[in-house]
Amino acid sequence: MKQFLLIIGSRMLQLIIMVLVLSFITFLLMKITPGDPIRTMLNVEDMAATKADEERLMKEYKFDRPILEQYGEWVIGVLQLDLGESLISKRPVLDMILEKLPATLSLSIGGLVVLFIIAVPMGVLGAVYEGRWPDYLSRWTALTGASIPSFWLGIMLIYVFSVQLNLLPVMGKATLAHFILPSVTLGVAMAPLYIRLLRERLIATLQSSYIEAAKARGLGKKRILFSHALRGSLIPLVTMFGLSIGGLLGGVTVIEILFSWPGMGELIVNAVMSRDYPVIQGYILIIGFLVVVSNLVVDIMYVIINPQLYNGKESM
Amino acid sequence: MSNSLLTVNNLTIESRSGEPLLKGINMEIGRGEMAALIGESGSGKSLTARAILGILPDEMKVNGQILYKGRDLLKLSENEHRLLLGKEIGIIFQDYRGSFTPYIKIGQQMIETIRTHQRISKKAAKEAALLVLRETGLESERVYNSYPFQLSGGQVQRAAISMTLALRPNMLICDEVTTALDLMNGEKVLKYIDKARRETDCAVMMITHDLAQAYKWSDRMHVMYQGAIVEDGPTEQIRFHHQHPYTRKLCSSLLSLPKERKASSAEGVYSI
Amino acid sequence: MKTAVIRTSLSLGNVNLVLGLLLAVFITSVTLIGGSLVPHDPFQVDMGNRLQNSSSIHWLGTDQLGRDILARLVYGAKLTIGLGTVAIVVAILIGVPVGLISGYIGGKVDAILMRIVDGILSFPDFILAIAIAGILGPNLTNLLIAIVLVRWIVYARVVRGLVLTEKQKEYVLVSQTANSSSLKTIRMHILPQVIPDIIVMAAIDVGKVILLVSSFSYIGLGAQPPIPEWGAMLNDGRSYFQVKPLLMVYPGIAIMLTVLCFNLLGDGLKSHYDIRRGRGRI
Amino acid sequence: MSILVVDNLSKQYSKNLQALKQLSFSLEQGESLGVVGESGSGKSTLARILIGLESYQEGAITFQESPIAPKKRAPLRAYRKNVQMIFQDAASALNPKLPIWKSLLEPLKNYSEFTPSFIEVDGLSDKDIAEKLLGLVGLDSNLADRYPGELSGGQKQRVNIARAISLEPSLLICDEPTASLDVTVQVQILTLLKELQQQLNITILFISHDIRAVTFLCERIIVLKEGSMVDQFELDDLYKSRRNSYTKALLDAASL
Repeated sequence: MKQFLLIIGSRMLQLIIMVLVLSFITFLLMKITPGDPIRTMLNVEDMAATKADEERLMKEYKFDRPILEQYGEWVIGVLQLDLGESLISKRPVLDMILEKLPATLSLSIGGLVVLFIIAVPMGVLGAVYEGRWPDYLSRWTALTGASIPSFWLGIMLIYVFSVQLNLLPVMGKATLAHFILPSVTLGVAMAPLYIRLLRERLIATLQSSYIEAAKARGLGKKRILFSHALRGSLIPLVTMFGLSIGGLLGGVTVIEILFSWPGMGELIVNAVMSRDYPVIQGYILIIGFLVVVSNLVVDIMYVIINPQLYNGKESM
Repeated sequence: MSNSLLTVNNLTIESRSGEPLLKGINMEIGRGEMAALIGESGSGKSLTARAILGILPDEMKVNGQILYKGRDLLKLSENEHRLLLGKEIGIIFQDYRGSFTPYIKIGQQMIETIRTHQRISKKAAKEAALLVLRETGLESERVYNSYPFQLSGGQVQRAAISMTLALRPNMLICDEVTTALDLMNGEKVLKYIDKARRETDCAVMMITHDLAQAYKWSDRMHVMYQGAIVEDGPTEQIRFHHQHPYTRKLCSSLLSLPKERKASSAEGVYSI
Repeated sequence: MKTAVIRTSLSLGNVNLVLGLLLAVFITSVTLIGGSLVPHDPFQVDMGNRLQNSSSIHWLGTDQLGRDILARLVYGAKLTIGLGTVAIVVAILIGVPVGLISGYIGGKVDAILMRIVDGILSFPDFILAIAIAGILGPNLTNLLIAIVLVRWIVYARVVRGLVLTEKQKEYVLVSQTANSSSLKTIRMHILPQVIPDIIVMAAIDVGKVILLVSSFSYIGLGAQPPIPEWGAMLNDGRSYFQVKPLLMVYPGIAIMLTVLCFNLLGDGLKSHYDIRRGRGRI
Repeated sequence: MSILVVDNLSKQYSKNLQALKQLSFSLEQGESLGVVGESGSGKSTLARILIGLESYQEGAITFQESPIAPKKRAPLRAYRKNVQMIFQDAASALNPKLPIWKSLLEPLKNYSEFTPSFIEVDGLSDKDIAEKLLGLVGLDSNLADRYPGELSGGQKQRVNIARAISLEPSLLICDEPTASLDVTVQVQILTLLKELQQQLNITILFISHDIRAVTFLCERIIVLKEGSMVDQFELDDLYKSRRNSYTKALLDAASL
């Protein structure tokens, strides 16, 4: 139990450090370009932009105050779950993000499922048939897969399955069928890294002395692969899951734009285009929170899979 | 020798590139015998053991005969060979940490091994496992319920030995079992192996680079050098009346303790 | 892990290096020869010649504004590869010294620095780049600044890790007991061990930057029209997808081949160094 | 005259891990002292503290009558010229990317004002000096241009010894110098150390788990167990009945 508290504690610390550092950097960067959001707003509100208007807005949004004071206020707001309001739509940032979050999460989960469906068998095949054709297949899939831009893959999939064959819908998220193309694109785009990781890790495990010992005890091949070697490779699988989260949340942005998926990707790209800083800040905060929470889950899974970690010893 | 258990005839191993790794090994190990296979790194000791067990990497080419109780191990199918492992022929490795899969409890692995070779219930297997653990002088229940990392090196090594002996093999291969252990722990392990050998009449093939250990424990010594056995014979004969120049060099490299110096300076043991 | 990598290298490694080099020669020659044999201005709009198929004048046809596609691809190649290389070189120049010093000196400063770095690194780099580029304004230069800001940290982290391993090697300890200065020990014993890993990482990273830049341009946060960056070209061609799918195919293939080239080079170099370091299997 | 005095030396890594407990001994000029212990006895920690790679919390170390500060990376220039160490792993003590002669000359380059006595004439090139050093340890001079990967384990350890004695130190610390070598090579290295000690009048602190090696090289022996010194004696007194029970057990395990 103490172990779990320790893990949770250290992850919380990570969250705090990450959010403070990132938000402070973004605040500093904003300071470099102080006038811009005001000018954007003036355009949006379609007013004749006068010097006076600009100053009024600067005051209203406290952009004329020292940066540390602005930053302090933002942090206090965050602690009260107040992420400010959008400069453009004037709506609370938290509401805007929470509204879009489910769509992004469901697509991410879809991508993750596809990722595992591809990466696990490919990685295992590559390792078990090391040096033979399934291995070459696995390696070349990983290599070329890592070279294809995900959005282009998506375009090609759309072209084949929607435009030419007219099998699958493209835009929006109305039905389950809508999930297929975006999830596949996301999963395929992310798979190469993990095929490689799993393959290399499993090959190393298969050569380790405890596998030799298991052979010398006369255990069957299947038994050795599934209950001894793969058990050891569950650790990289979990690592894989942990590593995926960040990449997934980044990669999903492009896919969302491509498939007009109504998730956070659209929100953030629009916010960036219109320099809607509170939204950008809030978005970073939420992503940071998601990353830390998923890392926390991974940490706890580690301890369950690998009892050695109870002792605080590394096994990898 | 009528009580021969293992006979190796002209065993050769080549690497994938055709480089000879073993150059025609001939060896005979009798039932219940403690035979030492001694040599320096790269002499081919471990390779010989792995050939007997049939766990060499696929790309190596093996030729010759390995007769175990009259059956040629090299002619067995993979499955037939596998069923001999653990049951008839056991091995204990140098790296005791690698004897057990690190994230499975020792008891579970013992049951798994026992049940691979004997059709008995889990409960019976557990009892058998606890019994052999107790025989080694370990706290059987605790060891049974432990992960390997929770035990000390000596304990893991003894647990590994007891698991290997649980199926009462007729032959035990000890591959540098004391190298990773401290001197005194190593002695304890060897004492236990010797005791088990006497009780079950199991032959032991002791692979080692430690001359003192071979002198102390073995009945017969096989001296390996660069992939060949250059000399073999009863331990006393190798120690005091060796013929081959390499054996002489090897034997003279055992530094003697002050007492031994006086006793054995006449016998060619290295002295100042 | 190490043995696994070595096995790969022995069977496939040099093939990768050779393929990577061949691809590099191909890309270079297309860029140089293609540009000079059929000289077109990649920015020249010619509304009379829209969406042409390939011909002896326009080898790959023209786009929706009548611009020569090959000329735009070639320009894009120079732009993308150049930018990727510059970004990574700058990131290395900042990150490597920081990693060397932080790892070698160690202590509290190192611990605090790495805690912060880990915090930033666990954050998805794509989103960090969005945030930075977003705040500075969406264009190619700011995107590159964002990439450098993120990547130098990665190099610092990796180099520091390598230094920590190297620092434990006995020959580094020997160097210390021989009273060599920290700078001398780093230069003589640590840096040479680290350089191959940096080269391999850099090769693969240039590919990653190319992918990132094209993704950004595609969603409108990177290169802005009319710059013929490949991602931006794909964005441009979106509306004409039904009419002329090839408009979407060419830039995609260009990206893929270029990134593949860097990946092959990275892989091949890695096995090359592994073998040279004598990490081969017996 | 005592060249090195260790007084009440203690080193604690963490709350539960005390590597050395109030260790006191001294080393006379020209003698060779053996330190025997099993793993976890603190013998390697002792070596690393003495060579200045690790700090210590309590006690004092006096070398040639001047105190050596407990701080890690203390300014040790003069001390390090006089105290050199040979490490356990012959292979990893040499940078694989440097030719032998470069590795050999690293210490001398840091003490350019010092001319060792084996350089009889001035104006020798770096290579010449390296070849002379190789000669001192019985190696062929053509190894100077080779890389560590091309040398056998024994040759590598000879190179390490040559490098350590290049500064003509008064004290040579040997931390398990033969543990990574084949048995037939071990004897050769030990014999070399013995010869060098007599030739150059070096004081040797020889740390090993191998009681046979220690009795071969050393006239005086101390026994460490879990960070404490449990026994200390002259070689001739090895079998005396007043030996500590731990010493007896060690000796018993090693005996044939």
